[in-house]
Order: sequence, then C-alpha cells, then structure tokens
Amino acid sequence: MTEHFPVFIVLIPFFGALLCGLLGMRWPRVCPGIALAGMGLAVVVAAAILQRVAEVGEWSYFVGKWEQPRGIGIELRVDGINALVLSAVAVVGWLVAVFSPGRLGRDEESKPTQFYILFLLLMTGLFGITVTGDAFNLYVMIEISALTGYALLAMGPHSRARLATFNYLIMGTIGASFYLLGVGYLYLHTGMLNMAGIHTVLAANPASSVALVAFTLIMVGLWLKMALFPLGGWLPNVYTYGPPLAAAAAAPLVTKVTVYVMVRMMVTVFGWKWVFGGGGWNEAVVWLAVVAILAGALMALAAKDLKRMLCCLILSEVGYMVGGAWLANRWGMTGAIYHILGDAFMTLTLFLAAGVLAGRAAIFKLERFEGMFRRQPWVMAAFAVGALGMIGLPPTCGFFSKWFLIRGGLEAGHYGYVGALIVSSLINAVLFFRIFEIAVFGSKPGKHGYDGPQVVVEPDGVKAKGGDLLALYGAAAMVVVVGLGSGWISGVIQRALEVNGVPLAAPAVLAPAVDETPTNDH
Amino acid sequence: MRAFGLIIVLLTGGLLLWGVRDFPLFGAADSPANGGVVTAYYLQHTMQDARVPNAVTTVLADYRSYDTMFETAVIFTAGIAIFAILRVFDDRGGRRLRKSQDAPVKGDQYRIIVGTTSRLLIAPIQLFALYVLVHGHHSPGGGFQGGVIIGASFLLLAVARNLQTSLDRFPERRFLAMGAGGVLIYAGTGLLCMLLGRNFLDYGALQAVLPATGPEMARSHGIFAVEIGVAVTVSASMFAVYAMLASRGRLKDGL
Amino acid sequence: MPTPFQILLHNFNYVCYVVLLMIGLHAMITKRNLIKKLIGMSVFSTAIILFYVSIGVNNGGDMLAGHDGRPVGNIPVLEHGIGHDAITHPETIDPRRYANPLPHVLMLTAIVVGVATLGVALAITQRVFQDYGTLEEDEILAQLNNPQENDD
Amino acid sequence: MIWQFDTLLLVLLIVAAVISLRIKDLLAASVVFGIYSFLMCLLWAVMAAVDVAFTEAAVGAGVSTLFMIATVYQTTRRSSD
Repeated sequence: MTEHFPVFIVLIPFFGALLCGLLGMRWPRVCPGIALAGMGLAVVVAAAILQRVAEVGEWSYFVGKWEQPRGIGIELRVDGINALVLSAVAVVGWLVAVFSPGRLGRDEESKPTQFYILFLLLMTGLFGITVTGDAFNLYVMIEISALTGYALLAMGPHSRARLATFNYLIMGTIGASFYLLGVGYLYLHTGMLNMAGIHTVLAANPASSVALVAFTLIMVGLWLKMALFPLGGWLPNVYTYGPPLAAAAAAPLVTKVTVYVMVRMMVTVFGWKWVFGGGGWNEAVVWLAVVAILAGALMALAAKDLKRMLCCLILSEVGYMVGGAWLANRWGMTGAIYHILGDAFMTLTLFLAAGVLAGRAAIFKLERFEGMFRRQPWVMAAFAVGALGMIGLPPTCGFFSKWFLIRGGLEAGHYGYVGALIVSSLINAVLFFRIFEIAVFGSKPGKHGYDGPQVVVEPDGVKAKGGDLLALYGAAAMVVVVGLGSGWISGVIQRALEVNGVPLAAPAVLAPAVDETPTNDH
Repeated sequence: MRAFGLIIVLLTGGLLLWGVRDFPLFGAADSPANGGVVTAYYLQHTMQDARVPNAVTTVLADYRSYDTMFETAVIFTAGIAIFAILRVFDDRGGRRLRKSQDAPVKGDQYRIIVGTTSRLLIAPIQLFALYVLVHGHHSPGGGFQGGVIIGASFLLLAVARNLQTSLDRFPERRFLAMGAGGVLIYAGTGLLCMLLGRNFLDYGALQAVLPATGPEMARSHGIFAVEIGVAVTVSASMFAVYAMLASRGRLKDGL
Repeated sequence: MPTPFQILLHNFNYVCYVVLLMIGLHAMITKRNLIKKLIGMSVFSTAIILFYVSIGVNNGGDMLAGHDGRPVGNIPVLEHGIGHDAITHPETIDPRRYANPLPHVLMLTAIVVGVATLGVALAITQRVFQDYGTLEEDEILAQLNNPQENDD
Repeated sequence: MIWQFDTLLLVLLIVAAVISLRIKDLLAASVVFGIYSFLMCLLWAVMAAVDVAFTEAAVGAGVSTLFMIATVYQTTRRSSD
C-alpha cells in the first residue's frame, strides 16, 4: 500500500472534503472531526514520504500507469525539496485544523460545513502543487488553492474583506493566467508538458526567444502570486481584514508554496545552466529582492496595527526567499528552501497569536498590547517565540535560514543582499521589542522606569481556549524543532540540489577556494 | 492609473509580440507540438488502448484523468465558494437589502408564451444532454457539455418561469449533495482501481469487477463512469451558482 | 528571420491573440466598474484559450487535401473504418491528418476554471454592492476614506 | 481551414471585445460579451477544435453570460466607464 503514497497524500484531504460535502449538511458536527483526522493522517503520510525520500532520493508515481513514452500520462515526482515542503504544509494544516473548532463559531457566519470543505480543498490544492510533476496539472492545483483562498477570505464579517478579496482575485487571476501562458509557450517550444520532459528538450536547444518569453511570463506570474514587493499590493489588506481563521490558514502557506513552485521551475524545468548560463540578469532580480526586503520592513515599521505589520513582514520574507534563490549558488538556494519551511511556522505562530488576541476585531492597535504579558501570559509566550524566530535568534529556525542566506550572499559576492538581510533583522528586532515594551511598561512613552505607574490590568474578553493553546504551542514548538533539525534538513536539501545539478558556486563567479564538501558540518 | 495601465499593457504586448517572431508557422504539421511523440501516441493508440474513437475524450478521461478529476473539483469548489459567500439563511439578517434602482424590464406580458415554449423545450433539452453525455466516446461531447446542458435546462425553467418552480424540482439539499456526489463518483472509480491493485485511476483494473470485459473495454467503461460523475457535478454546480447569484443568496425571489 | 509582414500574414492568429490579451489586461487594470473588470478578465482568459487552440491546428504539412482523397487536419475523432483496424496495428493512422487533441483537453479545463473564477468574482461583487451600494471603485474608496457607517 | 473566414472572425472578435468593454449599460455589455463568446466558439469550430467550441458555447457563452445578467439585475445597470 505504501507505493501509492505520493497520490495518497493528495487524496486524503480531497476525500475528506467530499465526505464533509455529503455528511456535513445533516450533521455539521462531523466536519471538524473529519478535518482533524484527515490532516493527522496527512502528517503521518508526509513523514513517511520524507523518510523514504531522504534515503532513496527521488520517488515518481505515474497516475494511471502511463509511463512509456514519457509525457502521455501525469507523473507525480517527490524529491528532497518537495518532501520537506509537503511535511511543512501538512503540519501547518494540522495545527490550523486543531485551532479551528474553538475559533469557528465567532468568526464565520453560520456555515461551519462550508468552511471545512473549503479548508480541506485548500489543503488538497497545496499538496497537489507540491507533489505534481506536470506543468499543466500545477496550474489546475494553483487554481483550486486560489479559488478556496478567495472564498475563505471573503467569508468574514468585515465589509472591507470583500473589496480586498476582489482585488486579490483579479491579481491572482492575472498571475495564474501568466503562468498558464508560460506553460503554453513551453508546450509550443518543446511539445511536452511533463517537467522532466521539458527539461531534456530545453537542454537540447536552449537558445530560443520563445523559451525566454515563457520563462519571463512564468516568473512574473509567480511573483505576482507570491506578492513580491512591487506586485504584492493586494496582500496586506486581504490578510488584515480577512477572517482570522482564514488568514491563519492561508498566510503561512499560499505564498510559501508559490516560492517553492518558483524554485521547482528554476531548478527542474528550466535547469540551472539555462537560468544562470546567460548574462548577469540574476543580479537584477536579487536587487529587486533587496528592494522588497527593505520596503516590507519599512512598511511594517509604519504599520499601526498588529495584523498589517505581520503582513508587511510577509512581504519582506518573500524578498528573503526570492533573493536567496537567485544568488546562483547552492547555499543561497538551500537558505531559500529552508526559509520556506521555517517561515511557514513563524508566520503561523504569529497569525495564530494575532487571531487569539484580536478576536473578531480586524484592527488590533499596538496600544492594546498594554499589560498583555499579565493578561495572556501563555499566548504572549508563544508570540515571543515567533518574534524571536523572525528576528533570527538561535535556536529558532529564523537564525539558521538567515545563516544560510548570508553565507550564500557572501559566496556570491552580493553584499547589497547581505546588508539588506542584516538591516531587516534589526528592524524586526525594533518592531517586536516595541511590542514587548508596550506589553510590559504600557504605551505612554517616557514614563516607564522602575518608579513608573504600574500598568493597570483590566481583564478583557479575550480568553484563549484549549484548542488555541495547543495549536499555538505546536507552532511555537515547530519553530524551534525546525531550527534544531537544520543540519539534517539542509543535508537533505543539499543532496536534492546536487542531484538537480545546482553547482556550489555560480558558474561565472570564481568562488573563493571553498573546498569543504557540503557535508552537513553543523 | 490609466497611464500606468497603458505602460504595462504596451510592455507585455511588446514582449509577447517579440516572442511571436520565433513561433512555428500557424498550422505547421511538423511543429514540436503537433509532430511530437506524445500527439502521435494519442491519435494512434486511442482505439488500441481504450476502444474510444474520440481521442479528446480518451486523453481527457484516461491519459490525463488526474487533471480532469481536479477540474471537476474546481467546479465543486466554485459551487461551495459561492454558497459560502452569498448564502443567507435568516432574512432578518439586518443587512440593508439594497434593491437595484433600475426600472423593471418591460415585456412581462410575453411571460405566457415564453413560459409555455420553455416548458415544451425542457424535456428535449434534457434528452439531448443525455445523448451528448453518452455519445462522448464517438463524437465531440462528454461529461462537461452534457452536465452543463442538464444544468441549463433547469436555468431555462428558472429564467422563463421563476426561481421557485426550479427550486421545487431541484431543491437546495439535492444539488449540494449531487455536487459532492459527482466528484465522489469520479474519485471513487479511481480509488476502486487502486483497491484492485493497480495505480490510481488505472481503469484496466476494473476488468476484475466488470463481467466479461478485457482491459481495453474496462478502460472504455471506466471513462464512461468518470464522465457520469463529471456530468452530475457540473449540472448541480451550475444550477447552484445561478440560484445563489439570481436571488442574492436567499433562494427566494429569483430574477 | 521572418519579416513583420510575413508574421502578420502567416501567424495572424497569434497576433490577434496578443491583441485580445492586451485588451483584457488593459480593461482589468484601468476600468473602474467592477463588472467591467470581470468582462476584461474573461476576455483575458478566452484569449489564452485561443492561443492554446491555435497551437493545435494542423494543416497536414505536405499532404494536400484530396492528395489521397481523405480530408486533412480535421477533428481528432477517428472515422469508423480507419478506427476499427487501428485496434490491431495503430501505425496506420497518420497524425498529420488530425488536429492535435492535447490542447483541446487542456482548454476544456481552462474554460471551466474561467467560469468558476467568474462565478466567485460575481458573488463577491454582489456582496460589495450590498455593503457599499455602488459598483464604482472610486466611489467605494471615497466611502472608505470618510467612513460613515461601515463597521471597522 | 478557410483563412478568409478565420480572419473575418478574428477581426469581429476584437471589435466585439472592444464594444463590450466600452458600452456604458452593463446589461448590454453582458449581452455583447455573450456575442464575443459565441464568435470565439465559431472560430474554434473552424479550427477543428469542436470539443472546445461545444464547451465554450455551453459553458462560456451560455452560462457565464447568464451569471453576469443575474448579477446586473441584483446590482445596477449604470456604469461610469
């Protein structure tokens, strides 16, 4: 039974959604159970896939057994990179499923069944994106996760959520259509839809403007969907005004999985030599990422409420990943992929904490953090772990991803990118310690020393229930676990990249005599 | 805003037109897409593998059936998404109900003629839809087209008469269950193939279940079962979306 | 290197697809009315489908119509006689006589995705109209800047 | 594939798309969009893509035009641009 696992992981949430669709009308109480059991099973299957791929290295599954000749059937390929992303998506999905029963009643209107159907279909889309080895099937999966995202975010009580979701829908459709157009150009040029097939044909005759236009279209489409800075105008409004449960489900996953798709396109479909063989235009993309990092950090500084600040941090995190991927060396790419995993858990922790603290209100002014350490010690502790991850303190995963990214930046000699990483880490520190200061000393500046007036603590309506804390602490624990496991994880990524032909250093740049082999030495 | 839009449009248009320069000639038989191994295999082996002369149906429901399963899921998702966004259960929801300020469209006096002709037309339409669904193997057609035409027959009733008469024949509980049921038929067939020991959606395994059929005819019957699932979902979802949009989610007074 | 005139002559379909794509993209960005944006989105999606279908067109290469009496580049459905003996030896079918079936399958998916996205967008448009009373984006933004009654 | 018919359809398509986007009355714009979809379906039928043309006629033209008209009835027919 285990050889069906690559398709099995996509089918678990899919059948869960269909069962909810059938049974949920009469017995709405059954849906949380289906979601929890489904996502739990998905975590187990994802771990089994990861464990096997860590040994074997690559696992391909042909739906319908159409193997010869290559490209007639749809192939699902799992290698080191997407096995890790699969596990991260599964754990985040399970934590949101744990978080949802308590939170649901207050936020969504009276449609719990529809929420669970859409949530499970969102997970199906994300698993499908991560597992598929077929370029057009990836588009269908992107559309499923996009449609469910629009519906989940438009369901909330706030009127501005619908306007923000309308803009998200328009931008998302443009992005997905550009990706579809890019795949069409690739099909026109190569006659194949299978990712490995496209790669072999492209390697044979690379020099063609059709392939270059295809690459540009795919990249612009994916940057639009992952909200890279100039194209990411839609993100802050959608996750701020959207219902907190939908934001907690979509924010940590959708942008990160799109970054994974970009990595897959660069490494597997077009191939390293094709992307970086040409001129230095990858430098331009890294400078674009530097602009994204700094712009996101500055917008976060200017944000007055918690959720908008977190959204602007997402924009700068996307800049980390895009910059890392385009540094044209293996450490940069390892940092980018590792950051996909780490950032998913950090963003989940912060959004779950924001969901608990803010409750129904979309705008949670920073002044309302006053005395929060006393009122909500457990929630604030988890929030602090997420914050330390964002700042990049060991042993959280934020530190190790910044370590790999800075190492990649130094090896590529791109000091602008390294500088941007450091500056944005400092700005993150300012952002979160500003919150801690308000939480401990109160929001009146200048009057907190030891003799300052004690912060008056009045209990407010926010109380964390059992499910919230379990999910919060699961996410905070994962932030640390991914950090501690960074050696093993980076080893798996390095081996996967090596197989895909990612050189240690950029072909053009003569890397300093770094001769140690990429064994995981730390 | 207008200038910004114009710049983006000219930029993208220029890039795409520059790309057209290297396109193979329109209709070239030896272009990588038309002359490739994949296309030749599809056209040559559609009869040998699945006994289905319509190559599009074979590719749609057998070679790339994983794609089509998730496309059916997209339609089901649209139905559920619009239900989640628009549906209002208790009308006293307190939300100010803005009626559209336009004058009602004149022409109600023709309602009797339109109503009677549509009632006469609906039965042939549904018969034709079943023909399209069943005949998908031999001629253009199949699950999507058949399902939409069945849905369209209910839409015709809703537009010609009023939404309530359609909802009496196709109540809300039924079209929501049918939406999920159709996709379950599709995925269930695939799962059955998996339980019978072959890969997911490999209909050759169905020969163990179907009486006296070889693997090719089993594939053909598998394609037909899958097309039925698609038709069920598409018809239910199309009617659900129209019912929600035409009544602002209250499923009472339609167009 | 084909001159622009040759491109316009032979690949007129592809030039028209780019023009339609740009009309849709321009409408999506600059139109203020929400439903006009959606019409632009549909034009945009339909233009991409036109591009895909244009890839699959096949005029049979050197086999002129009537060369061996059978039509060229027609619908990818095998005629009854030819189809029957293709069961035993499939190489008797000459792919150049049929249009390429793969883009047709992909475009069935794209059409359905386009309608699903349009449906969800129209549902959101109705809810926006319920909340703000107008479909014009600038009137909605005006209401947002000086909120009288919408909850925050 | 008669290229005169193909060229005529392409020109009509572009004209229908521009008209549909410039008309001020949304109901009329939806109907002209229905015309645009049917022209597209005709074009694909000429290009030997009959399955796609069938689906576009039924799904693209028939149903999506009806969705738009239903939405225009529930909102407003007036459009400023």
